[in-house]
Amino acid sequence: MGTEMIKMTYRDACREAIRDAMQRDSRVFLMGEDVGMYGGCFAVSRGLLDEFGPERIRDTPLSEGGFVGIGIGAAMNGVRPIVEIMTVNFSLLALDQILNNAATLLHMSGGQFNVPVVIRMATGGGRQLAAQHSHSLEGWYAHIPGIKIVAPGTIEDARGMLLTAIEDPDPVLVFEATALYNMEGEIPADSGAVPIEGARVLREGKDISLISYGSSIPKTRQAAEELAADGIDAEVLDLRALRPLDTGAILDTVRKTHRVVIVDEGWKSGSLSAEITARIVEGAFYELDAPVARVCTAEVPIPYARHLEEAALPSVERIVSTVRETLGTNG
Amino acid sequence: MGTEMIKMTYRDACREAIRDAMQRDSRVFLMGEDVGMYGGCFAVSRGLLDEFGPERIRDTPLSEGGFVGIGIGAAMNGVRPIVEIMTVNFSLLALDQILNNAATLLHMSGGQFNVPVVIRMATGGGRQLAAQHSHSLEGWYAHIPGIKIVAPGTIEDARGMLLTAIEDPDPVLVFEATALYNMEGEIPADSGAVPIEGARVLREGKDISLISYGSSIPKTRQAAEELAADGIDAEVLDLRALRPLDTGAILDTVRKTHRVVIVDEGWKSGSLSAEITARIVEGAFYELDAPVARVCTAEVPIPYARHLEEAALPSVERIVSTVRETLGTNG
Amino acid sequence: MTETPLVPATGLDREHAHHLLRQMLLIRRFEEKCVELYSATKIRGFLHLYIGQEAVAVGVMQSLLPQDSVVATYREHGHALARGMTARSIMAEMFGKVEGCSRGRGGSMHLFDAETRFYGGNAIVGGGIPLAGGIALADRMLGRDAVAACFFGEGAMAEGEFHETMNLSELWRLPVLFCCENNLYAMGTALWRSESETNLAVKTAAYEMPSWSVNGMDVLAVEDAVRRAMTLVRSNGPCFIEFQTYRFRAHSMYDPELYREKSEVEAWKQHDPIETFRARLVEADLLTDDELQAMEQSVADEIEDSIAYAEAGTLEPVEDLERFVYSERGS
Amino acid sequence: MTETPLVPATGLDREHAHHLLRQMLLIRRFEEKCVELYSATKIRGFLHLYIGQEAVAVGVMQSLLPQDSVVATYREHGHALARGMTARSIMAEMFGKVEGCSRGRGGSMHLFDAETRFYGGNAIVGGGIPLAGGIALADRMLGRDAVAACFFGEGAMAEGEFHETMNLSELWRLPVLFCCENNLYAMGTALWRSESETNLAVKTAAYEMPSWSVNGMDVLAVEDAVRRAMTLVRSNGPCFIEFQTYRFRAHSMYDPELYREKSEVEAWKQHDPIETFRARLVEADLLTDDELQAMEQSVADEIEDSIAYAEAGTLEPVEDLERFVYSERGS
Ligand SMILES: Cc1ncc(C[n+]2csc(CCOP(=O)(O)OP(=O)(O)O)c2C)c(N)n1
Ligand SMILES: Cc1ncc(C[n+]2csc(CCOP(=O)(O)OP(=O)(O)O)c2C)c(N)n1
Ligand SMILES: [Mg+2]
Ligand SMILES: [Mg+2]
Repeated sequence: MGTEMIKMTYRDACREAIRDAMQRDSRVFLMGEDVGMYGGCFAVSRGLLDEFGPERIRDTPLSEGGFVGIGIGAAMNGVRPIVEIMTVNFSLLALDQILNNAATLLHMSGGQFNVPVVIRMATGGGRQLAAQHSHSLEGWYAHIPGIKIVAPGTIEDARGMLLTAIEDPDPVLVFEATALYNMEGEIPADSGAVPIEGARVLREGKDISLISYGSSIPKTRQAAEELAADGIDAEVLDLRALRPLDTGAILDTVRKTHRVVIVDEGWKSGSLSAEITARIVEGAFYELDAPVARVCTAEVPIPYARHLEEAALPSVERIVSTVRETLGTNG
Repeated sequence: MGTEMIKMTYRDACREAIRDAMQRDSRVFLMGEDVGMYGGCFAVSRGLLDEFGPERIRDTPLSEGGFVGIGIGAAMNGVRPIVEIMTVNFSLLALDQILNNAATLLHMSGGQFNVPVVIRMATGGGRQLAAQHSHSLEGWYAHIPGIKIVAPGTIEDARGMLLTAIEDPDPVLVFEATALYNMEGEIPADSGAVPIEGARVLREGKDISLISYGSSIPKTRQAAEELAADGIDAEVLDLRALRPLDTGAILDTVRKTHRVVIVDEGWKSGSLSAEITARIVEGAFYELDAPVARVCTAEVPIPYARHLEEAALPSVERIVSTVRETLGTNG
Repeated sequence: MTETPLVPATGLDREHAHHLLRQMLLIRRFEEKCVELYSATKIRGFLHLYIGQEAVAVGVMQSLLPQDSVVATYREHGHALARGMTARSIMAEMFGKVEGCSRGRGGSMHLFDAETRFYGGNAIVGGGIPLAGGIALADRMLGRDAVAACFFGEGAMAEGEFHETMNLSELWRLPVLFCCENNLYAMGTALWRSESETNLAVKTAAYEMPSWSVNGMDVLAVEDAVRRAMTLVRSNGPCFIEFQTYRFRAHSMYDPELYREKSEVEAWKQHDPIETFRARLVEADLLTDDELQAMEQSVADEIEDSIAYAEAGTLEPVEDLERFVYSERGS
Repeated sequence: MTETPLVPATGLDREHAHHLLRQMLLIRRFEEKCVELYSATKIRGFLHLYIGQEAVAVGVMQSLLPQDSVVATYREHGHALARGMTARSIMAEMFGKVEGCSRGRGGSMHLFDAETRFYGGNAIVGGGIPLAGGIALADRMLGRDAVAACFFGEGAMAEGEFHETMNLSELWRLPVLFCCENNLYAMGTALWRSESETNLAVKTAAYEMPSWSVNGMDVLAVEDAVRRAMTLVRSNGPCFIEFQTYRFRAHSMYDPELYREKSEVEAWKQHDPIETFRARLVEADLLTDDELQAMEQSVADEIEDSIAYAEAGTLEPVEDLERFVYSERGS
């Protein structure tokens, strides 16, 4: 009972979540560029137009600022928009609406107007799409109070977090990892909504903590397996939500292993990994047996050439070697 | 010789720098909303239209994305634009141009097209301008590779850094602190260009390091004075440039005092203070006698009411009490 | 300005005529008081006066029903009062008191009121325009018979978000009345210095949106034009009206008005919407001196009452600073 | 499509006619090869084909002088070739080799070439448009007799940055030729589904910008219209031309083309710009079979040579990844 497993991709999981949410609640609709006729630039919404019709699967013109703002306004007035921005790079065109409106309206209005909008976008590199399609800015967005940030790194979360996000009374930005859309796996057939706050330990371990999220989760897991083969028992913590950040879970794993490597596809300086480090210092400084180490993206616009892109992004090898260095350090 | 002092405000210093740069190099021009006829929304450019005429003091329509993009294009083709965005809040409308173009073009074009543009904007709170005019995002901008970020916290830097910025071959964002425009002080009459990289020790001390920049500099200095009266000898490090960040100077002061409080007007999570903490952990972990502490802005849209705004922003009292706590901790 | 003959007051319902006049007077006197209170530092931050433009807000609001919504700018005291928000709640807001319409968090630029469906008070020029589109989209999707009235200045029409929303609103036939208050200046920038085409209705007609220009100094002309437009908006889709008007005062309290001639201001004052309307009413035997005096008195009383209310108001407890960054559970 | 009669080839200079035909053929055959190379995984990332639109780039470039500049989109192989960039440098770029025009960092979407003043290759829809305005502004300020040709799709006309730049360019009379390639689709979104006004020249005329529509399938019509427009641009200010054209292939290699009928594509293929031009030349005795065959052969040779060059190219050393994030000193 409840243990039947089904196979699906991360992409399918995103689609199922949208479908589910739309079936459950007639106020939910999807809007964005090419979500309808084209089927979504990463094929996430393929088929939904036929199922729900053009009122609820709304193709928009190329107007990121405009349609995100419309989504915000609509959310303030009784419906539940899921706004798709094709990739995080284009979301910069909508940042005014996201920060100056979505994130501030509830507080600035003294609690009168909440904004239950969900904004989905693809993020990250790994597909040789070069400097205007490959950046990973979700950790950067997590700086903004008033919005919530989720970054599913597993198929279950890709399906379950959107369902919860759409029921949340506040703006939630969902970052889907471009590099994971084709990832396939099995999840319980009846898996549904999961919390959009709180980290999860994906692998228990005692020697070191690997803290990660989103696109880096599969790499981090693989690194843990390789380390295990070598007798190093790494704990893998999937942050899942980047805002609010689960400080408790972060400190718990630090207290357990006393050594930390953070894996974060953001550019290193000012990435989420910095905030995680700061929280560890503030909350568990005396538990650390070695400096916190960070595996991030090189601070460059992501290049097209495969070997350069690979060199820029976090890799299993870089995680493994950073773990070894951190373990080599004496506390 | 060279020691004659003159009195001026931070605002005057910004104006003098623009004037100087324009007199030295006929390719330099200023453009932005109301920089001309109106005299600048914070009166920085008052008088310059009369002096340089409308070709070089260019009023623009309300089109932040458009005129920032035009500034970038112009910079790529032989002139030296200083683009003014009234406040950092409105710069979100131009983030696409700043990140996707200004920051990437040189790298993405394989070194062919550099972008010598300067983008100035006012930042920070303290004047009861509420949630759409008071945020402090310069530390957040410092995440982006390909641009340089400076945040003058002194009158000398307000004057000198712009001069260097306009000669830099790459995009430089200059954040002027709204709260400091009226600050008056004396600077050497012949003070001129100063480097736009590198931190500076504003006050030597041995007990603790206060690391800060921009609008928080006067508060931090005052806190240091108050602490001194109490026998606590604080070193004050003014970062000046937020990208590149002067890691060497940060580690030097840590190695000297072994205790650190960072004062940063950004929202705490994901602020520059987090990156500074991470660099200290990476570079001088074993030098720390206490956890790094941070005095930042509360994670709220800045409210209008004065008492709430004051409670949200870093204050001298908060700096002083955080120092005391940090000193109370045993290493 | 164009010398449009005023709409005759003959045949006007006496009560309605008094209502219009009183509303305009209330706005005028309220703001005159605000200036005094600003000098007395009771009101702080930016304060933008509507004086001269009263006929627009008052004329437009006559056609709005309770289920309709309003989106306005930072120059919105007039819209808030004309929509039926109390002088008390607005004054208390500007005093930064928790009894204010936004708990004192918004100040003059961010008046909000869920009850009258007043969605702010947006201080990003153009930032409210997509919100109005979204509010209207929700109404349409939910089958409500409601429209959104969206106010903005002519300066906003240079912003990209304006254009994106024009296109989307017309494409989707959203029930929005776009109300452009063309007061000829955006801060210090005259219309002809910021728009290549100064006939504003031509711009919106290029989206196939029904578009008009109306004398915004004549409350009867405004009322009549809006009544007719609203029929179209409710049944058909968006309309755009340019109200030709003028602000008699400086842009904000910081503006030295270097950009226009005193004589120009004086000439426009000849068309004062209140004075000309009063004269027409007297001429048409719809207003006696006594009635006017009684009206002035009742307005003065209402304002005094609002000040007393604001003075007696309380400050939001600092502990509540972080309330409403996110919705409270169970709300 | 509109059945515009083709401009007769009679009287055309034989050499010029061959030049036009050869350029179009080069683009066509080059891209046909790209498809093969994509399948062979020699080319990766996004690949957008220009096939069907060749007459536009070729026709426009005839009026450009060496000092003029070009700004294009991610669909820019045709523009790059027609502007005189070598097939070698473009092919090597797509192979990710350091010999590529952007050192292999840009790929198909980011071709750059300082020598021919080719400013990219911009993959943010609309993102290049302000850059073109800025390039033209610099030319004007420096007193150069130069124009910027700016290419974009009809989809870009919904973006705010487009509108902001139209207004600024006309207001400042910047020497830009705005070239809209209306291929009727933005990815899968048909023009009529994304613009309330589908007559594109009406939109730009609303900025008072001289605006035309031209048959973009007829290289002679394009050439003629542009020649005339350029006179105006060089002497007077910006012009806008809509080129009515069609892409014969999918939007990118990932596009399943769910949004249009095969029959529509077939109908447009009857207007193939190369085939119809060839036929006209034959008819006007300006082209023999032998000449055509020789031309095909020389084109094939050039492409083979470019592939050999790209194959023989080298990868940029990984150590150079961080070069050109900022300018190199002394450069
Ligand atoms: C995006 C943005 N840019 C600049 C400003 C600064 N600013 C505030 S009001 C204003 C002028 C707006 O003019 P208009 O739209 O005509 O409205 P008016 O003030 O005349 O009512 C400017 C430039 C702002 N608030 N938002
Ligand atoms: C700002 C932005 N939004 C979305 C995209 C994704 N995208 C790439 S091409 C395209 C369609 C553009 O259509 P059009 O301007 O007509 O040019 P065409 O592809 O037809 O040449 C879209 C939506 C993007 N690259 N940039
Ligand atoms: Mg105005
Ligand atoms: Mg197109």
